[in-house]
Amino acid sequence: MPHVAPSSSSRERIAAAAAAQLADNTFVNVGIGIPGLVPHHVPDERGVVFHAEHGVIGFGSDRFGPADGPLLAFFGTTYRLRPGGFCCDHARSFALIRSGRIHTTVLGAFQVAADGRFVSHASEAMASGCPGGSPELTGAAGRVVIATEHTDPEGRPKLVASLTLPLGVDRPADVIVTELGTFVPTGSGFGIVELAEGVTPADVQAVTDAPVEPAATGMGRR
Amino acid sequence: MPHVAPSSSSRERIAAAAAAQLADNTFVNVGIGIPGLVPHHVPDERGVVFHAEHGVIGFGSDRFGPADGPLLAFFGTTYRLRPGGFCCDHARSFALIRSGRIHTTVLGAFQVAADGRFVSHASEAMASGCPGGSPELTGAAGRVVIATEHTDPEGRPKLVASLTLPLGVDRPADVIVTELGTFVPTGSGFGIVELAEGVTPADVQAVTDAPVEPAATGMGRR
Amino acid sequence: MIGQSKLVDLEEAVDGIVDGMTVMLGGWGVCGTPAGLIAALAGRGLRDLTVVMLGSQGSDPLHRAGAVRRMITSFGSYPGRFGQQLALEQRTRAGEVEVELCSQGVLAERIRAGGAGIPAFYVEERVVGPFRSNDEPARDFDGKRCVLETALRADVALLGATVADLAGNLTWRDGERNANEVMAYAADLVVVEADEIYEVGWIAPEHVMVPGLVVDRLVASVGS
Amino acid sequence: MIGQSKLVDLEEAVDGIVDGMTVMLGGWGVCGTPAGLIAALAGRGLRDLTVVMLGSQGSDPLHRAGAVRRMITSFGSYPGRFGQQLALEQRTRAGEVEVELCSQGVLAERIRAGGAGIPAFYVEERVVGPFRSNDEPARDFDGKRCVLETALRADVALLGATVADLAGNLTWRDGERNANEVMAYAADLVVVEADEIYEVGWIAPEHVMVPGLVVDRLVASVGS
Repeated sequence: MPHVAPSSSSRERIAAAAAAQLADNTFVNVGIGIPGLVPHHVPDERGVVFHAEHGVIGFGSDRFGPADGPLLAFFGTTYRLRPGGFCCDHARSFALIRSGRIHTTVLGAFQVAADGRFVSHASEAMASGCPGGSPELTGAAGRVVIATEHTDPEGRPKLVASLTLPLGVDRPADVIVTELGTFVPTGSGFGIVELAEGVTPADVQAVTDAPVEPAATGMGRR
Repeated sequence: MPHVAPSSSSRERIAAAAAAQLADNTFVNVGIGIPGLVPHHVPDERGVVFHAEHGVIGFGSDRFGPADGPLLAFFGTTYRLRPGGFCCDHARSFALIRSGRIHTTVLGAFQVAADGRFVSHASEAMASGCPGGSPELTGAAGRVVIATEHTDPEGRPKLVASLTLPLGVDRPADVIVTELGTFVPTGSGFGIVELAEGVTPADVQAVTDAPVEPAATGMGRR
Repeated sequence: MIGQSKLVDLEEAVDGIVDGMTVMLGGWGVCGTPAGLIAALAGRGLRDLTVVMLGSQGSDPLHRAGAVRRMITSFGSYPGRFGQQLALEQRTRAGEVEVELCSQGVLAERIRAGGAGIPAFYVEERVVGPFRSNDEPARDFDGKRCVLETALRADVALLGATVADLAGNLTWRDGERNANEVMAYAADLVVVEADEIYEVGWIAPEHVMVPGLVVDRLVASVGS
Repeated sequence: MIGQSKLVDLEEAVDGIVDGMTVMLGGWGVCGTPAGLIAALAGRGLRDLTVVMLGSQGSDPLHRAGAVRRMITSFGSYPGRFGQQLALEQRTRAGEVEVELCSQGVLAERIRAGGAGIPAFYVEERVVGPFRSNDEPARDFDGKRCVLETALRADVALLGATVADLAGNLTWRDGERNANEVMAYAADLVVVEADEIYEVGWIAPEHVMVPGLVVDRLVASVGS
């Protein structure tokens, strides 16, 4: 399969697949980029409470539920605060994170290694870095879901045998969702949990810099 | 002068004299007991913002200003929150204290020594102590005003050469207000700033366990 | 709507609290104290609790019941005219309760730290006074002599709220917030007694002071 | 009524801020950023400022003006599609600005500590990552490896508020509070740009999120 240039609809498909990785009635942080699109794919009745790091908790998509709550600008998309939502300051927002209240965090990544370690919001190309809140979000979250395009804007694999970018996060990702499928880091490579429609294991292997393996629990199809 | 048993009106007179020790347009904490009566003697136009340690800031007496604000129970008296007041939690309330925002704190005391050290809300008679918030209030306040009866319920002097009760506060009091007058600790004794109506220096000396001296700046009369 | 109803009855509210647990109690004086929950807990015949409360008057039903082994507070007694003889003081004198004293705001800050992923913090020695939680030596920061104080967490927090919604979003009036806010984040099980309880959405998101996501159980105040 | 009017014009608002000062800037993205104050400060020809801001986009007018020597932030750059090339990045690459990176919540907590009389605190090493403010060795608390982070204070804080009263009582909507609240307590001079300004008493005491007693100057947002 040729390199698929990231498009709005592939980003939405990645977000939808990441949404499927969330447990109902849990407290979930979504980072900037594709993760920020995830709430558009989670109906209110699933009871997922979304947390934005600047202290806005309990928002949802206009695609579901009421369209008359306060509007929340959120890195290129907008959400509505739901009845029962909560606003707080940055210190309290991250106090919730550090004290382990966040069940799952969904993050973008520049690179993910076969051992699950990843580089998020920081790039070797930059003289100055960009940790954002990733150390706290990943360090304290119960579960880390990476939602990213399978390759970088130059077409280079983001899923690699070991990290080549600096500033890796020690907390390994639990699952990686891309436009090609859903994968788990196995230590030696990436196990296929599920493949997107029309994608073969060979397609994935062609744009992955580590062995692509059937997952221990068997493979699914989106 | 014989020992004057503390009465409601002597407590009010002490509170009124303590009120005269506050600077206009400052942020003032008042503790329990006589200090809690001080706001009844400060008209709103003086711009004094009173702080209660459980996070109620900007209250005033029904004797002045509007009588229709929310009612605040305050150790045996009540106040009204004024328009422009502020409510917060205990952590923020003491963060304001520790970071030096309080200009003056008005406290009761069991004993005050000639060097200004004092024992507040704790007594050797008790197996368990009662620091309340005194260490923070006195440690971080710009100015400490002690408002107390001149003698304890058994008629023993509270103003003494050196402390005999345990758990003294190292931050010295700046001024001491009793039903007999207003005094400053001088190191060797207590300087008279002002005497209450009809009270002589000899009256004060009779119930004070340290030399009573004319203050350096001269003596006044309430 | 966010969250399902957390409303339970008083007995369910204190169910699962057992001997030896650490229990935080919100409130300060009569403000924001969960008197109904404390009475219900006192009726359960428990022993060896550690109780954390800024003041201590509100905890007296537990001391009368002999349920407490250890008390962490800024008011181990109410000397002079401002208080009454507490069962806590009698128990303390009898050697049945051990009291750890802590200046009021430092205690509130230790509880906040417990709910903020902060295991310990430094604070100026002059604002801690003789009431230390540990004997670690003092250390200077910016020329100020500081001491280390450690975070507090609890198995259970019993809290009072002025207003709650069914999902456990909380808000307070006047001085009723006091220690209730920080304790809500510092315990594994959070039980709230609210004066007024409304449908979810009744409290605007900006006016929610503690989110329902940290509240486990909710009861209506007796008489409310 | 509590407090006198603190309303000033934009030039008065930034008066007295001089070369070499440390300036905190509130806001996160477009939310609650005091853009008018930042533009006014950028126009004053200052040098060698230290700027503390959680994000950094909002500080770019100061970097374009060459006013900043040191930047403390969690966003030293905006990699990939989520940002644009910042003047900060150009200045950093040219060696004109030194950047101290800090994880976002740790940075907010360091600022809170600066306004709470907490000179330093411990936090788990795994949530700080490689972004340390000092090289003090790690230490265990309850079996968790922790590192010491130090408080931050500033000479000046420039803050955005959704609603203010004339005495400087502040409140925010939605995500506009962000770092504005903690910064209000952590600077010697606090200047606020508010979208809406009302008479004293307009905001109920329970809805005041920062009290006017820590606010020194107030301006109306341009266009509001």
